Amino acid sequence: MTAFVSLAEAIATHIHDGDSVAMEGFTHLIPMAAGHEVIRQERRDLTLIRMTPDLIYDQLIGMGCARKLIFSWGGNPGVGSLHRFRDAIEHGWPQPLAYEEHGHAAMASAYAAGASGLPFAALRGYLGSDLAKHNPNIRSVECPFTGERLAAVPALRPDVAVIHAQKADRAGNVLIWGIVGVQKEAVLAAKRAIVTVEEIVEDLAAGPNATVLPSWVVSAIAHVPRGAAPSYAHGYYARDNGFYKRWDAISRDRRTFLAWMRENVLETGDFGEYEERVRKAANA
Amino acid sequence: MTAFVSLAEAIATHIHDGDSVAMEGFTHLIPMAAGHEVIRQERRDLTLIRMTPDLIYDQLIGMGCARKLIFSWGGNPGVGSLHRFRDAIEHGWPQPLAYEEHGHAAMASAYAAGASGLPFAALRGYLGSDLAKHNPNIRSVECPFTGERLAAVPALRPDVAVIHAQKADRAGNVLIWGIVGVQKEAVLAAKRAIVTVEEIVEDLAAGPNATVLPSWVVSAIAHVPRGAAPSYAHGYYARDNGFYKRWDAISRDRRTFLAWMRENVLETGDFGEYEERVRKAANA
Amino acid sequence: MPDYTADELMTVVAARQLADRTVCFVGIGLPSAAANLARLTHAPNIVLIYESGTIGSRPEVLPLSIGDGELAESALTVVSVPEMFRYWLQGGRIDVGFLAAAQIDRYGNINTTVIGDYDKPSVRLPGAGGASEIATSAGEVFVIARQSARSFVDRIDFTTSLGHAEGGSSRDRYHAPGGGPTRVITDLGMLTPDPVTRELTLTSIHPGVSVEQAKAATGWKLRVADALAVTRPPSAAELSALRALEARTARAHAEAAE
Amino acid sequence: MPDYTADELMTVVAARQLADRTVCFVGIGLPSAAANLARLTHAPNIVLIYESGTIGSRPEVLPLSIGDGELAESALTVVSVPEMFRYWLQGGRIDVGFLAAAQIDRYGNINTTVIGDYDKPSVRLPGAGGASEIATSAGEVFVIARQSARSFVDRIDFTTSLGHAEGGSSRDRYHAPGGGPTRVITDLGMLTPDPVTRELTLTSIHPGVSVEQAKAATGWKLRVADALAVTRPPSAAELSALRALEARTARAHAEAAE
Repeated sequence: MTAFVSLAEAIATHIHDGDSVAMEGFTHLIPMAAGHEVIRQERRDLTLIRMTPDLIYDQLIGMGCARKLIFSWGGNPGVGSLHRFRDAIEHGWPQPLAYEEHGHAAMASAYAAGASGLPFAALRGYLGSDLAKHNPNIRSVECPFTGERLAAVPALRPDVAVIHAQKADRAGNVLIWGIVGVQKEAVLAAKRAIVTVEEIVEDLAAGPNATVLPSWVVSAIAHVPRGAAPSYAHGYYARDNGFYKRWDAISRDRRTFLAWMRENVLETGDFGEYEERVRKAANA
Repeated sequence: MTAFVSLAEAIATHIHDGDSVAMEGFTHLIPMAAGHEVIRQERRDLTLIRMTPDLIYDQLIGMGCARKLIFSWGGNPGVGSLHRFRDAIEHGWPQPLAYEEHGHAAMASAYAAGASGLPFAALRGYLGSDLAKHNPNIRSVECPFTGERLAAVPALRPDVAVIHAQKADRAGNVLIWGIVGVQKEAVLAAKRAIVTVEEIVEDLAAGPNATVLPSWVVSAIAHVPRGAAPSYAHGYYARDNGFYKRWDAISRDRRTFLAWMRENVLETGDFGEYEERVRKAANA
Repeated sequence: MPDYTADELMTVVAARQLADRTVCFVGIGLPSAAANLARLTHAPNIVLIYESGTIGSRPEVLPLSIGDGELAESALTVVSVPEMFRYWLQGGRIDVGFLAAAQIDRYGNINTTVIGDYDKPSVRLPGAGGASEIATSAGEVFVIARQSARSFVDRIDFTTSLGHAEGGSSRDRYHAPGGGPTRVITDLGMLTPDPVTRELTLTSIHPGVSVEQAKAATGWKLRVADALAVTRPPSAAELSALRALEARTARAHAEAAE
Repeated sequence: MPDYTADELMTVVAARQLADRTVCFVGIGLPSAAANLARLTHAPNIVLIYESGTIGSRPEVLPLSIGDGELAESALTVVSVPEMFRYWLQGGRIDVGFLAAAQIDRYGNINTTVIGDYDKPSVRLPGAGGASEIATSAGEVFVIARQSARSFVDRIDFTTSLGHAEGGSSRDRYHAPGGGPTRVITDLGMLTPDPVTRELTLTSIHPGVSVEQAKAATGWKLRVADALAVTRPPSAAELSALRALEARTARAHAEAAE
C-alpha cells in the first residue's frame, strides 16, 4: 500500500544505513531530489546500484554515503568524467569505494531477473571482455539443450528502489512514459520502492499498455515537482545541459565540491529551496 | 523490408510445407483469416506453435495441416474442448499429432528467449508438475551463484510468425494495443513474420511507448479487415462469443466438421466471402 | 427450500474468502465469477489479475474467455504475457491464486491435463495454461470446484498443479515460493488442509447438505472437522449482486454474438 | 587550405559508410553525429537506435546524452532498456553497431574502461555501457575515433569490447553472433581489417594528410594498403548539412540550459 508522504519522511522511513539502493533513471527522470535528501539525512555505507551513475551518484559518493557501487557506465553524459566517482576509485576519497562493474546488457537483465524472482540472468554477452576476469559475479551457465556457454550474472534485488515519475493518481498508481529505462524492473526487483512525482492527478489518463506501477508495489510517494532536474521529465521540463557542463567544474576539486554541496544541498531544506539557490547562482 | 501483398500471396511466399509456424494471439487478435488461407493452400506437415491453440488451430489440425503441436493450453475458451485437437490426440484423426506440451509461463519465456537470441529460458516453474516427466524439453539448469535448480525450456524460434494487428502505416510499421499477448515476442523470435491488419493508415498515432513492430522486422503485411473474427480486435469489433459456442457443435463430429470446412473455407475465395457465408448461415 | 442454488452458494462462499485489497490471480470460469462478486460486494479494492496480462480489471460483466476486451478496457494497465508470468507471477506479487480443477486429490494436487494415461488419454483436457506456476508462486491458493467422487479422487491421473504433494511437509522439497492451497470451496462445503497432515478436511458444510452427502461426493475417505461449521447462507445483498452480474453477463454475451 | 576541419571530414566520411535503410545502434558523441548526418543526407530511411530504448529516432539536433528527450519524441517507439538489450541487440536485429573508442588496438579491440591497472587505474573511464554486446551482437561494427599514438595503441590496457581478438580467425573462438569491426574512421583516414590477418590497415587517407602523419599517430607499425585511396573531400551539400545540424544543436543546448 502506498503512503503519500513528504520526501524527507519517505527517505527516513525506507532507507537505512547499509541498505542497497537503486536510484534508477536512464538519463531521463533521474531521482535527483531523492538523492539530495539521502545526502541531507547523512545515510552511510549504502550499496548504490545503477546502470548509469551520474551527477546524483557523484554527489552521494563524494559526500561519503556509499560503501559500494554496482554499475555499468559511470560518466557525465556528453560531458566527460564523474570526478567524485573517479576520485573515490582512483584515490579512495573520501573513503574507499568497492565496486562491481557490469555492462548494460547484463545489468538490465539482472534487474529483470530480480523482478522475475529468478536468482540469475543468462545473456549472450561479455564475449572476449576483460570484465569477466575482474568481476567474480560474471560467471557462465551451460544451455541444457545446446551445450552453449552463456554469461550469467546474479539477479539484482535492492533493498530499496527510488525513481522519479511523471504522475501518480490519488490511489497511488504511478505512470511513466518516454524513456522508461529500467525503472519498472528496479521497482519490481526491490523490497521497497519510493517514487517522487511531478504531479498527483485524479486520473492518470494512461493508454491501455502504458507503463504503470500499481499502488500495491509502491511503498511511498512524495510529490516533488521538478524532482528530476537537471535531468528532465518528458512532458514537463527539458534537460538542463548547462548544469551538466557546469558540474564538471564544480566537482573537479574536492574543496569546491564540498563547499558547493554544503551551500546548496546541506544548507537547503528541500529540493525547491535547492533549485532556487542554484538558479540564482547560475543567473548571477 | 515489408511487402504489402494479398494474404494469399503472403502465405504462398512465406509458409512452406514442413515449416514451424506460430500464429499467436492470446484470445485477442487471433489470426483467423491467415489460418484459413493456410488451409485453403493445403499446407502440410506444419509444426504449429501456440500458447492457446483455439478454433483456428482446431481447424488446421482437423484439416490435416499439422504434424506437431507445441502448446500450453488447448481448449475452446469459456466453452470446453477443442474436438478436432482431442480427436487427433485421442484417436490420431485425421493423422497422428505429435505434441510438445508446456505451461504458459514456460512458453512465454521460451518465446522471449527466442526473441533475445538465447538458446533457452530459465523459469521458476514446473515444480512438482508431471509435465516434466513427459516432455524431454523440460530440463533444469543450476544457478551458478546460489546452486538452485530452475526449470529450463528451449527457446522457440519459429520459421514463421503470423499475427493480426490493428494498424499498419504506409511504411509498414505495425501497431497493436489492448491484450498484446506474446505477439511481439513471436515476431521477433521468428525468421519471417506475416501480419494481417484491420487498416492501413497514414499515421499510427501511437503513444510514446506503444507496442510497435518496425517495418524492418515484418516480412509481409496483408490488409484483412475483421481478419481476427470471431475473436476480436480492440477498438474495431467485439468477440463473437456465439460463434465459439456454435463451434462446439460444428466440430464435435468429423463429417459435420469436414462439410462445414468445405462449404465455408475451402469453397470461399477469401475471408470476406467466408464471413459473409457464415453470417448468412447464423441468421438463417 | 432455499431461495438460492448450490452453485450460487458456492460462488458466494468463494467470494467471501477474498479480503479487500487482495491481489488475486484469477482463473476463468468459477474463480472469475467469485472474484468479481467479491469486488462488487465486500472487496471493492481487490486487485484482479488475469493471465492475458490485465492488471486491476473491473469488468461489468463476466468474461467468457481469459482475454475478453472488457478485462483490458476496465484494467489499470495491460502488460504482455511474458511480463505477466515473469514480473508479476514468478516475481511474487500475487497474494492469492484462484484456480478451478477437473480432478483434485486429498492434498489439493490438481489435474487439468488428461484423464487416463498421458500418452493415450481417454479424455484430453486443455492442459496447464498458467496453473502450474500459479499453484507454486502465489502466496496461497484457493480452489473452487463442484464436489463429486469423479472429480475429488483418491489419485489424480496427472499432477498439473502442485498442492501439498503427499501431505505433511512434503511440498517443501519442491522449494515453491508460495504456500499452496489453503481452502477448497465446493457446492457442498469448504475443505481446508489439516495444519499437520495437510489433508483436505471438511471444515464447513453448506445448509441443507449432510456430512454423508459430502463423503459420498468424495473419492477418498473424507475427514470431517470436530467443530464442523455450517456455512452462513447467502445474504440478500450477495444474491442480488451475483444475479445482477450474471444477468448482465448473459445479456452482453447474447448481444455480442449477434 | 581546405574549407573544412579534420573533425568535419571525419564525420562526413563516417556518415558515408552508412547505407540507407541500415539498422544502426548508435553510440553517443561522434557516432551519433555521423549517423544523423547520414540520415540528413544520403540515407533518409536509416533506422537509428539508441541504447536508452529509442527505435527510429530522427532528432532535429544532436543529443548531448544517450537519452535526450528529442530522441524519444522523434522515435517510432521507445522500449524499456532490458527489452532493447535483449530483443533488439542480442536478438540480432542490428546491422551496424557504431562505437567510439578511448583506446583501440590493431585488431579493433576497444578499451573504454581504464587506463592502467583495473584495480588501481591511473584514469578511470566510464566503462562498457552497451559497447561489449554491441561489439559482439551487431552484424558489423564501425568505429570512429581521433587518431593518435595515445589512443591507437600497441596494447590496450583493458578489452572492453571485442574486435578481431588476436587477429586471423581468433575472434571465432568467442562464438560472437556478429562479425566485428569492418572499418575505423579517423580524422586522418580510414582503416579496414586485412581480409586474412584482420589487422587494421590504412586503406584511405584524407586529403592533405601524409602517410607519415598517419603512421606517427598510430602506436603500432601501421600497415598501408598498396592501393591507398585518397578520401573524397566533403561536398558542399555534406558540409552544409553537417554545419546546419551543429548550429541547431549548439542553439538548442544553449537554450535548454537557461
